[in-house]
Amino acid sequence: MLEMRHIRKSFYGVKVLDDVSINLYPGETLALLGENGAGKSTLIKILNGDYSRDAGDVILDGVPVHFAEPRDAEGAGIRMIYQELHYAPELSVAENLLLGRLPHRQGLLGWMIDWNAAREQAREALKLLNVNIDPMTKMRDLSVVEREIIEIVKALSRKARIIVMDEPTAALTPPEVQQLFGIIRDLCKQGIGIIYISHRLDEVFQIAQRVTVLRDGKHVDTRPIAEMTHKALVHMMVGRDIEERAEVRKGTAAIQLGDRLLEVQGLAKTGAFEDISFHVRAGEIVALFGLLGAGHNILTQTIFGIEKADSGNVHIGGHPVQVASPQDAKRAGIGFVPLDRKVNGLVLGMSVQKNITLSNWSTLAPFGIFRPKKEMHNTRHWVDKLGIRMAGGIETHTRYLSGGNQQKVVLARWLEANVRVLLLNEPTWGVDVGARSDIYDQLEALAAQGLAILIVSSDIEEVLTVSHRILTIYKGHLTGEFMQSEATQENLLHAAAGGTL
Amino acid sequence: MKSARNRSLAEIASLVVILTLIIIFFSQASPIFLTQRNLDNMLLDITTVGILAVFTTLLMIGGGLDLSVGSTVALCGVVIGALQGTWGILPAAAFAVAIGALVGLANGFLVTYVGINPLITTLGMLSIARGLAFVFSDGLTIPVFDSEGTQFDAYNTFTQFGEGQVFGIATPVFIMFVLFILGLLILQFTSYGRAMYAIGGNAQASQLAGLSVRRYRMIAYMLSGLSAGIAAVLLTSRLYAADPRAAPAMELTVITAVVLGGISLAGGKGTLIGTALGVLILTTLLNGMKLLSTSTDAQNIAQGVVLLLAVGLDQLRTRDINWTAWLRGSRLMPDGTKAIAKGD
Amino acid sequence: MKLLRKFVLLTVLLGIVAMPLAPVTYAQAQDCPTAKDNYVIGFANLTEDIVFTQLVREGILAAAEEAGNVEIVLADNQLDGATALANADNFIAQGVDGVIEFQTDEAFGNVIMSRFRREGMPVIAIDIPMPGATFFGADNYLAGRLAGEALGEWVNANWDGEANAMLVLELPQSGPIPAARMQGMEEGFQETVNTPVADEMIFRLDSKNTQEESFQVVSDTLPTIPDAEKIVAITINDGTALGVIAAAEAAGRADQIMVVGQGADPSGQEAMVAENSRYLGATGYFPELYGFQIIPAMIDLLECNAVPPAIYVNHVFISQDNICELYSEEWPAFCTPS
Amino acid sequence: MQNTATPAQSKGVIPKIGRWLRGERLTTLNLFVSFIIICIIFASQSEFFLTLENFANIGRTLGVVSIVSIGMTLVLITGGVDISVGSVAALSGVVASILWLNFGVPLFLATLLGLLACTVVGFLNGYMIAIVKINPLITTLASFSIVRGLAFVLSNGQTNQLNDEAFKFLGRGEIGGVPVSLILLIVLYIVFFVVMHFTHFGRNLYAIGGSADASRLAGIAVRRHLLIVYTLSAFLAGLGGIIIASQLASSAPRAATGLEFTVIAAVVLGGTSLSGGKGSLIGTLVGVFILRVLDNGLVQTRVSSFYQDVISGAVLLLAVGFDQIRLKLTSTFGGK
Repeated sequence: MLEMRHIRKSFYGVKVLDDVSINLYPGETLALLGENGAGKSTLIKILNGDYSRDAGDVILDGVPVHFAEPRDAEGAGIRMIYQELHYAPELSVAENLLLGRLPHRQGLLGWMIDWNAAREQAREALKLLNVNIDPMTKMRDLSVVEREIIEIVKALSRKARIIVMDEPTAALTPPEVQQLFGIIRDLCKQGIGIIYISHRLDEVFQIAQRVTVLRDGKHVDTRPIAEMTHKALVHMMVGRDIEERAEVRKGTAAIQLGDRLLEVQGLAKTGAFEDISFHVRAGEIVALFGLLGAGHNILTQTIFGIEKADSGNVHIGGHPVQVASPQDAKRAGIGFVPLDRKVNGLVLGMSVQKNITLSNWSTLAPFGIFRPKKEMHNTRHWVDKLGIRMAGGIETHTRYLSGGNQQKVVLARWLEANVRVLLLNEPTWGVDVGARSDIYDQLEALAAQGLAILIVSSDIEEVLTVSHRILTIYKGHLTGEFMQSEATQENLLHAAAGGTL
Repeated sequence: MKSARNRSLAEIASLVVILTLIIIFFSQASPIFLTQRNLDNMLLDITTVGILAVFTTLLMIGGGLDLSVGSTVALCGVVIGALQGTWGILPAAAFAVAIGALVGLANGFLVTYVGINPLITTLGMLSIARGLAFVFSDGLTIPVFDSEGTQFDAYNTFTQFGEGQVFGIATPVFIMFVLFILGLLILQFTSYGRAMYAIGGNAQASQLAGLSVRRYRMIAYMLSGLSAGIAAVLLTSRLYAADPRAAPAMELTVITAVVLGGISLAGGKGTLIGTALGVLILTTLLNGMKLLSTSTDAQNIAQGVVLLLAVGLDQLRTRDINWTAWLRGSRLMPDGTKAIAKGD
Repeated sequence: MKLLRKFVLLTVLLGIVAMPLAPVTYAQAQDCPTAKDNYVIGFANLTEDIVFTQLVREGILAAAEEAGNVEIVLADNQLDGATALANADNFIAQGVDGVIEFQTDEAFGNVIMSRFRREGMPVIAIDIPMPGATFFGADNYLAGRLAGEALGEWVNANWDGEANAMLVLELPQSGPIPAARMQGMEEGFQETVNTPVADEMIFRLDSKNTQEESFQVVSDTLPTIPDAEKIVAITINDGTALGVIAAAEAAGRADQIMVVGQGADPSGQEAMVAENSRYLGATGYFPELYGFQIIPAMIDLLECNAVPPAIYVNHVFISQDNICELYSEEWPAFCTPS
Repeated sequence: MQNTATPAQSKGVIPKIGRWLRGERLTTLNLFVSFIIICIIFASQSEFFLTLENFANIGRTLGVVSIVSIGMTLVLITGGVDISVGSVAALSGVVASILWLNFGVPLFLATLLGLLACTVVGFLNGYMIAIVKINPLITTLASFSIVRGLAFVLSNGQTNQLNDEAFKFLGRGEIGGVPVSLILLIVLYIVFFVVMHFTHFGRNLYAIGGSADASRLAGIAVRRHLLIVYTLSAFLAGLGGIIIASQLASSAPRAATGLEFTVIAAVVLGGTSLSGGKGSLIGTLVGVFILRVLDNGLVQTRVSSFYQDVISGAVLLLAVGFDQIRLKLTSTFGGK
């Protein structure tokens, strides 16, 4: 049905795609895999006309086509679900869903928009995924996750021949993922072809029939998924073997736990969470697991001083602290790795070095004047220690780093700032397999050095892999506490769904 | 990948080329253009714009904008004129600088703490400051001189700001250079300068990295106002008079020069070297046109055209355009560029 | 032909008032250090934004061309002291022989003149006196008075010597020249009219030098004087006057207003000669003729001939009564008896 | 999906207050209240403020700013800005008068050509912004000085009379006692209100301002929309210029100086955000009313024009500042 042949593309003289070919059959789900920077996103952007190609052909139903703009691809029945969110915040959910194709009225007023029909169509579309959101709500008033869901609904609600999904499950919880997979299977039965991009290999095995792997802009191979194993797939993507973490983990010796570095007592915020009490010891990695909107994200934001709590208090190292702003938090020794590193974590137009030292000016710039040698020395230290890889040295702008390396830069910043407590929100979203493993290693090493680490995650595999202790949260209440040894997918999900599953 | 630095070098190089072309053109067109005297005049002539541009650069790198600088210069000048009799000229001048800083602080407070858009805030302040300048002066130009003959030394000192020389350089020019170098040092070597780049680049991330974004921004606005105060002292001392009409539409000249020098309105990028080149391009252009007796209208037109050309060419240069395809008439145009509506 | 007519006008209208002065005898031309065959003279105009100063510039250029040996270097002071100073420095850098300076405020005179004095350059100052410069131009106060008095007389003759309200369309942002003209107009009117307008019925409005602003503020003021049926307006220039009349017409009260102004530009003249005109007239400055006085005076200064320290322009109040004597060619329809 | 409660469904009094405080209706309501307060203050200071004659006067003098504000509202909604409107307004009158007086083009046609000239300027603005992708502030700042310069060059700095009864009718005439310019502005507001709320073009503008990327990916021709918006803005500015010329029966290159600032102030006062994606024409109209009434009242209460600048600036900052503080408070009262 669709063929992309010998596609080449370079930006500013850098080859991003070098002779890549894929094909897709009707009713098939093709997984497109590769580490970040392998060229997946560029390839699909060429497919939908967002980027132009330097060479190669796109052939749809045997006819060479040329999409100059996303609109042209739309016309040919190609739908995209993007990794980054694209929406107009001041418009309603309905309008965002029907963007560019709001229904017309009948007859003489044909040039006008039929708002009633629009609301109905939006409601229909939302029903596809059983989403309980009022279509007239403004996009601005939804949570990040809800917006992600709207993005998926948007693509699914239109008649399509090919749907490209770029990490559609990044924000979804397992039940939602299953629901999405059900829809994908339905779509395939209707003869629609799906290109599925994900970092979560287990999903790929569940849903895809064939898999195409890219590495460094080159086509590695395309195989039926049945012929593949988890390990072989990772090998194809990374070009080397990576050990299974969980196995490694089970083998490590018991960890040394220190004092309670972070202690939260009776923290409450109206509409977000109630009566939260827990603690994290030095050397301990605690995961806070919950379904979307359970209140765990806003909880860490509150501890870090971005949001204000209504009551309760926070102790750091045994002393009560008043944290009214991130500055206070930094002073108290709390570091925070935010959900969206591009928006909240990094200054993309600044170098790796400057990003790493951003939170530690008090030592690096006494009296406001930088000590360049010390700054460079410290930067090098963290770059080496965390294995931050970039072309062009520490002066490279963080914009050009892969997701995993970007995340490491944010991590390095807080280590440079010498914090004792580290809060991480979804630390491996959009981070590829290799870098993910690196980050887990680092977190473990840091904990071993005596840091208290709190991870907020909706990724159950991650939670099971990396943490020593797991707390579950449901609708703003803590519902369970598990040591790693006693935690299973089932009991975690049960607790995170309010214990009624 | 490594092109970020190269690109800013290329930007500066292209500014140097434009400046050189302008200089070559006018030196051919007017024999006076390259004379020592004219160059001295030109330097003296750009002091107000130059001083304001230094701190506007800092502010705009931090993602701010100040349209009220011209009005603030007028207000501060009038304060000197109005208070010279009762306070003595030097305290009045010092107070005027403080008033400038206060206006800047008010801007900063409204932008950072109240959260009004900078364009609107400083637009409102433009109107308020200019209005106050007229109110305090009654609309009259106030001569600055020792009317009672009792403060000879003080007035002598005051006039040195505008007319004196330091190391053989006219004082205003010297002060401009000092402030420029100060600005360079701040941007290059201090945490304050680093904060401006970080905040302009991504205010949210800077806030979450534990920077007190509001305080840094507020200081930037205050410095902008302060520089208007300094410019007002120099101007008043040079003219022996305080005029509520002073520095007309100066904000537009300053912003034009700064943007010409590669500062983005979105913040986070640009250098003072670029700004210096922008100021020089603008003033040599206007000075040259003046020497050729060109009408003010033509000067205005030229100013607009140069701005569009410089920014437009820069935009075209940094885009990766498939020129061959473009020449073939294909609709393939840019790529790699996002955010269509909001410029850079 | 036109030039000739201008010369006739010149002799009629411009009286040279030589101030009594200790007789100064200069050496002959060959001893005069500034005398040359050809001169370069700098002219810094007040602003290029208004018709009045544009006409001054045109006149000076025309006069220079006529003199034959004078080249003019132009600059625009843009109503700004700092710009005037920069222009002065520029003239010196350009090595001009003499300067005609039309700048915005006496307060800047000292510092600007100090530059020229250092270079020993002769300077003629237009409208704003500067220390050590030959003064040329309007007696702005008197010019204002002419219009004010004419309006007063008209009110005496047509409205029984009484007006209910006076609109004063001033230009407070633009410094002392307009201020002197306004003061002259106001005092001229109040001292001529039989019953002066009471203070609280004098409305001072800021015309901001644009027609639409004057339209706007007069539109806003008229509702506050609903009972006034005899309204006089004194305005800073023709454009402002036209704005006042437009506002009165738009409010349907054109017949209740009478306006005088300053300038008598072509646009103002056109309004004067209109049928049922509410524009009584304006003081003419004949700015287009300034040059024909200034350039010869400048040449005299450069050749070390005696020049009086002040040359005043005689003003004429131009109205329907005398416009045909001065500008019959421009308004043939009005001036040719049918 | 067992989805979380959306704000629209959350219960309790405090969130309700929060929602209400956050609502857009309140912005317009606030404006209305401030408008009424300003009116009351002036009415108590000047007995002539609430007269029929003054209402007629306000109706007559509202036209220019309100019409140009329509275009500016559209531009701001797309996330741009247009500084050149004042210069463009001057250009239309100048071009029309020159064509009529110097080239003998019939005045009606000359007016249309004047509007055409403005439209071309707007198209060029749009081209620079949408295609070359220069920042809108920079682009229109440049055309602000270029176009003003052109107006002076073309007119040679002269004010030209446009004495033609039919032409004057537009700015001064009345139909059934209602000023023509008022009728024109009401019609334009109704048309553009419908455009902004019931047509795809209008909704697309909100979408583009909200997220240009989302719009582009949804197949909206973003560049074409921007091109049209800037062209429209210049066209409406030109129309404003024609109304000025018609009211004054003359054209001047200096006309509409500073109009851009008044217009932006009015639009922002009306609740349109400078960051795009948000705003309404009703708000704009109220904003225009507030500024006009403020000017009118200050003149009538005979406040010195020096203070008028100070007061207008302060009112702008107060109104916008109050709105910001209100939005901030909402986060304390159970906002998101």
